[in-house]
Amino acid sequence: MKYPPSLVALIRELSRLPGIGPKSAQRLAFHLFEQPAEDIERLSAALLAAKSELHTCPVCFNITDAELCDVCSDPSRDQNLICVVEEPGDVIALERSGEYQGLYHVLHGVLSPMNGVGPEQLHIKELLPRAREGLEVILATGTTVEGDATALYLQRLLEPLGAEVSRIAYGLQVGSALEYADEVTLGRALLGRQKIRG
Amino acid sequence: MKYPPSLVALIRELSRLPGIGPKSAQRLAFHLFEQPAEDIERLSAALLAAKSELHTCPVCFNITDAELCDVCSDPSRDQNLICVVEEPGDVIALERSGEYQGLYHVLHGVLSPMNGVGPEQLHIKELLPRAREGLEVILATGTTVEGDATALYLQRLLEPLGAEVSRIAYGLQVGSALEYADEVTLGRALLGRQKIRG
Amino acid sequence: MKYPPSLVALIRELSRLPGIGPKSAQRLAFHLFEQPAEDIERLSAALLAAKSELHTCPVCFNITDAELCDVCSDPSRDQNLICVVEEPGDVIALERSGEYQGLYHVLHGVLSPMNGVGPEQLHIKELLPRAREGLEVILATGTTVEGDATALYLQRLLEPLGAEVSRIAYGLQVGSALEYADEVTLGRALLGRQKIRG
Amino acid sequence: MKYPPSLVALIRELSRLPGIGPKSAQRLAFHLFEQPAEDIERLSAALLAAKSELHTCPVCFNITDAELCDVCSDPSRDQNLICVVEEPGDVIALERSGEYQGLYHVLHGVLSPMNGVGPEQLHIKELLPRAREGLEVILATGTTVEGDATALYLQRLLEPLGAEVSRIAYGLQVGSALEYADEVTLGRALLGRQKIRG
Amino acid sequence: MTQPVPHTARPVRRQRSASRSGVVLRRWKTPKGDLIVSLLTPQGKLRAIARGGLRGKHAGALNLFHHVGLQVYARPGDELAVIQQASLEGALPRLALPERHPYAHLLAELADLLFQEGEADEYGQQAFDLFAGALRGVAHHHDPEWVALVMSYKLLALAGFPQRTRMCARCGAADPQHPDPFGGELLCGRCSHQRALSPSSLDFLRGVVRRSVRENMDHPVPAEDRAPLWLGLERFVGVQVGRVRSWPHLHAG
Amino acid sequence: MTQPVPHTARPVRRQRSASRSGVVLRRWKTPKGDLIVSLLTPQGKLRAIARGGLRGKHAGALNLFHHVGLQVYARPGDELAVIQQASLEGALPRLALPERHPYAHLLAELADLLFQEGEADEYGQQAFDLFAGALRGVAHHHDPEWVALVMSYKLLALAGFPQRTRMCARCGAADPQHPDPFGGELLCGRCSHQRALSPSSLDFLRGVVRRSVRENMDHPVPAEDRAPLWLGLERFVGVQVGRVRSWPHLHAG
Ligand SMILES: [Zn+2]
Ligand SMILES: [Zn+2]
Ligand SMILES: [Zn+2]
Ligand SMILES: [Zn+2]
Ligand SMILES: [Zn+2]
Ligand SMILES: [Zn+2]
Repeated sequence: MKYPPSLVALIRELSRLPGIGPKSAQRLAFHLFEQPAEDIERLSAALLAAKSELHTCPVCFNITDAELCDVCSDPSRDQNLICVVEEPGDVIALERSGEYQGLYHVLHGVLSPMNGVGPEQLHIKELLPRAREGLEVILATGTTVEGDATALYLQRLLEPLGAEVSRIAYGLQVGSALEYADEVTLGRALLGRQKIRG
Repeated sequence: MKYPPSLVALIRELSRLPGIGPKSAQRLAFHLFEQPAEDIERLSAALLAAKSELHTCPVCFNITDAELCDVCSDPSRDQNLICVVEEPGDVIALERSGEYQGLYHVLHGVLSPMNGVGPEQLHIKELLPRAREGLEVILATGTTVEGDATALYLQRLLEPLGAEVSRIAYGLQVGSALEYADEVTLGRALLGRQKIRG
Repeated sequence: MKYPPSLVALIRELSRLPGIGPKSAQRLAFHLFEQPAEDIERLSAALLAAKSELHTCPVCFNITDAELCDVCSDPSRDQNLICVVEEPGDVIALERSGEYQGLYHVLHGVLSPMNGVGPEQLHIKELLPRAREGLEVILATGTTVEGDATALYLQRLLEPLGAEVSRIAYGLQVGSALEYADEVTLGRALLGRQKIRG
Repeated sequence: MKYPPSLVALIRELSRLPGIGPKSAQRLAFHLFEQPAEDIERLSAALLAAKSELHTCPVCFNITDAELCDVCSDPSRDQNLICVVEEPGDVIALERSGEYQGLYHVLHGVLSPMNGVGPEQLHIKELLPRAREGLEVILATGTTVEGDATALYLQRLLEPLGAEVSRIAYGLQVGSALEYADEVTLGRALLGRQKIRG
Repeated sequence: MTQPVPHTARPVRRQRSASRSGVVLRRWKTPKGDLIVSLLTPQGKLRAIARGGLRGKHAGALNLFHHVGLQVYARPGDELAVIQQASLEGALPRLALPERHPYAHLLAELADLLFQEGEADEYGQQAFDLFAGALRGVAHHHDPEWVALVMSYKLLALAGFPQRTRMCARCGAADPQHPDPFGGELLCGRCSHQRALSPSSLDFLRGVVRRSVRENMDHPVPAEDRAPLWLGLERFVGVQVGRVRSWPHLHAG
Repeated sequence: MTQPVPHTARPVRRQRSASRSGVVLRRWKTPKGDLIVSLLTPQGKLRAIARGGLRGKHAGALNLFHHVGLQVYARPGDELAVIQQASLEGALPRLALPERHPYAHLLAELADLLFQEGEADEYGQQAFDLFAGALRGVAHHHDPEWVALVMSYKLLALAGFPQRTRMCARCGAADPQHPDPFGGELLCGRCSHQRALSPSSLDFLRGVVRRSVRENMDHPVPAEDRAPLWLGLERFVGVQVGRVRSWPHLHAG
């Protein structure tokens, strides 16, 4: 049996998406086949609209459909705080935590020489002009080796410019027992212990 | 922070897909944002093309883009064998097994009164005219209670029409040890034992 | 910090058990430490009692504490049916299925030359004298290549002795949809299809 | 078929162990049956020896076979640092991290009124006499609601006694990307950010 | 030498394991291949999830109408208990027969609607016994339709939805004998324009709750008189309990 | 308006997915019910783990001697790649036949010993083709013993273990014709007290590596002359490569 070319094409395009293997792509394709035409058209239109309307903010490199992103253009955000993250998705994660009221800077990656990513492949040169006395820069790259390397690299650049530089905390995730934490994390959690708030 | 409406719309559409929760939808949306415009356009076009070109075969209700599906229009397939399955995806699974050379009939579901599915919601009335003396109908619905009930229901209808009716085998999946099979399956595997091929 | 030797010894002995890694062994040891002394003594006694009282049945090589095992010594079991399995645990699985009333023969392994297991490492020579006209031998070794090879090997030996030889069924496990079965199993399930019971 | 009583007893005793369901207990029992008698005797002896020789240290309530535990009796450990943990297993986890050189105090639980655990069910009253000026107490109970509640309860008791009280850090576990952290942990990781070490 | 805190005083871990035994009322597949099941147990209804259940070792046991023993694991805050082990305690393969299958669906759907999760009241055991007996009857009795009718009325009454049969549902007049096309109970001759029910049907409706299952089974309403009883049941359930999707398929077999 | 960094410059994620296709050489069950498999692929040997493989949807495909396509996922630092998807690309059910099964084991065990993980050298494709062809031959050729003998010598040579056949393995004399009971190569008449090999056996040993598989297959050593060849092979492998557990079972079928 030969499959219809348009079915094959759809399965192929879907299986290019991250986290979607060939079997899931097939299941998705059959599911889409059963949906009303309007639903498919809406998905298709959403894809095209997102692609044509969205771009990165020229200041912080967050995703936006306006000239400046919603955070950069909000004067009520704390202008003395910039949180540096790897990816646009990290902005959403931090916003959802509800604990952060400052600005962002999205690097779009981490330093990883073996993957061909050096400082010039990231939005680092655009971060430096934002540094100044009185600014705190929170380095919130991941806690991987690459994330740590990127944070240390930035710290060296930012401190001479007068900014205060801090690193997001390592430690136990909330809701965990000690026995489920790995040794490296436990060691960091001990080192990073803080005076308790009474 | 307010997200751009076109980003929100894309995440919403993506999270309607089965198996894609809100977090995966968000990750997919950010991934798509980073892809070149051609890739997005190709995915979008594949969606529309699949929807407009594909329909069910009027004979067997498999998915096709032609008048008849590829199996129904292939004279080399065994015309005396019809395999009845629940979903179009099952056709692909059976074709991939390489063990089947007959025709198909896709019910598009199983009998499930509590979900509002009775015989008239399935492509059963179109199966009956295909039954005749000399035809073997293999009932390959799932091995659930609903799949069994559907098979028994079809057997009652098909046998008076002269067709020979058989059921796909229950038993141990290939590559399994007995201790990993459940009791119900083990019992069926014993009852269904077959004279060994020397 | 040095751990008390008796704690270390207990963790070491526990982590020898299959499926219990070093972390689980440690967790178990701490759990046992908190239990009342009677519980520990009961577990310890159960271990010693099982080891000293249990042995394999000289006829079928099932586990027993009597001269003959409970199946071999039960005249109401069907004496014309022997089910050949790999391990004593398989006997329990089959008994639990409630579908079997015959006798057993436990091989204590499968043929696997690359692991140094040939016919003489299994209880095969003790099976042959049990074969005779009128006996059905059900080969219920696993559905792996080794299980199949063992079944074929036994079939060659048993058929000349007049026994009828059958193989446990391959197929879909009960409760499964076709899309979750692998191709090999699907192919076998089609080949092994059976006339439906009306 | 009736199983030999000593087999049944062994399976029952094994299935009392945490994390070992009836099926695993059965598998373990069959495994033990196949082992040489010496191995079983060694396991049995290890159980009894551990139970008879181990007890809790009267100072810190860690597990020991001596009058004082190995940490309490080691003068080279930092006597000005006590780390309070829930369970003896937590001591092992912290020791393995290699980052800690102080003393311990094992509570043997956390406050959990709904499970009938109040301060008097824990080794809290024995902790208070250890507090003094110049001592730092690190509260390393789990990051659950109960662990937090226990930490806050202890902080109220310990501070008036002159001890400095700190809490193990909450944050991202090492090796993690932001997108895999939950919102609560992310919020805590931001709040707990620390001046970076250059 | 100090002994540890005795076991009874030790804090319960954040997670809880429990053994439950019950009959599968419904099962749903999630797109990921997990299986969510709703069971009726002597301790009330229970919903739980079997991860990877559709391809896993639990798929066989966790079939509709199976009586299963479960080991579940629930962490506080988790929406659904997770099934760790499942073993079959009883199956009724005859429920797949076309003349029986729809009645099993009706009873399971009704039970799923009537009993709430976590309601472990004094009627739990009774409800479980009644429902399990109903399935056995539908599987084996020569008249599965009658089993389903009797047991549906019994389940409704046990769940607190007994029909009023002594007074007209509209005006309250005594000894109503006519069907109520809207509410499914009984109306007096003045309030209804429909034909009165047969004497045996009336006797059934008035006695079904009070009489034992056995008594009810021994005195079936003739098959040709049952249509108004089914209609009344459907209306009554629709008004009092909620939507039941099995109705249209009851007589398809 | 600023465009994002082009895709090519984006950092690769910490995890890597890869597609591989190969033949299962060995499989081990872990006590947890996972399955570890060793495969020979055109890119070298690969070991990977299928979580829950023994009861999962991969159990069917991941059988001994199966040709499978795998989707594996390896995080740096992980000891074993994790199998995410497995599909069967070819099976040789006849390898379970008693007269063929032990030879398949020998070849797989040899291949597992001879090729190292991650060695993706220029011979990878050749080794894979040779081994896959060997299994096909053992499954279908009327003389599986001969296939196994030829292909074992071929695999050894490809892996860098060719036998010396032109000089006595002890004294270096030319044209040795006698078996070496210890090293498995050839000895001259002075160094050996054993009977000389048959002319066809000698011709085989001297030509097997240079000749094509087809040529070797077309000129089999008579079955009654093969015992010394097997013995020599066993000794040679034992000394040069390592322990092979299949030997004692080769002629059990
Ligand atoms: Zn911005
Ligand atoms: Zn068709
Ligand atoms: Zn016996
Ligand atoms: Zn101590
Ligand atoms: Zn009235
Ligand atoms: Zn020589």
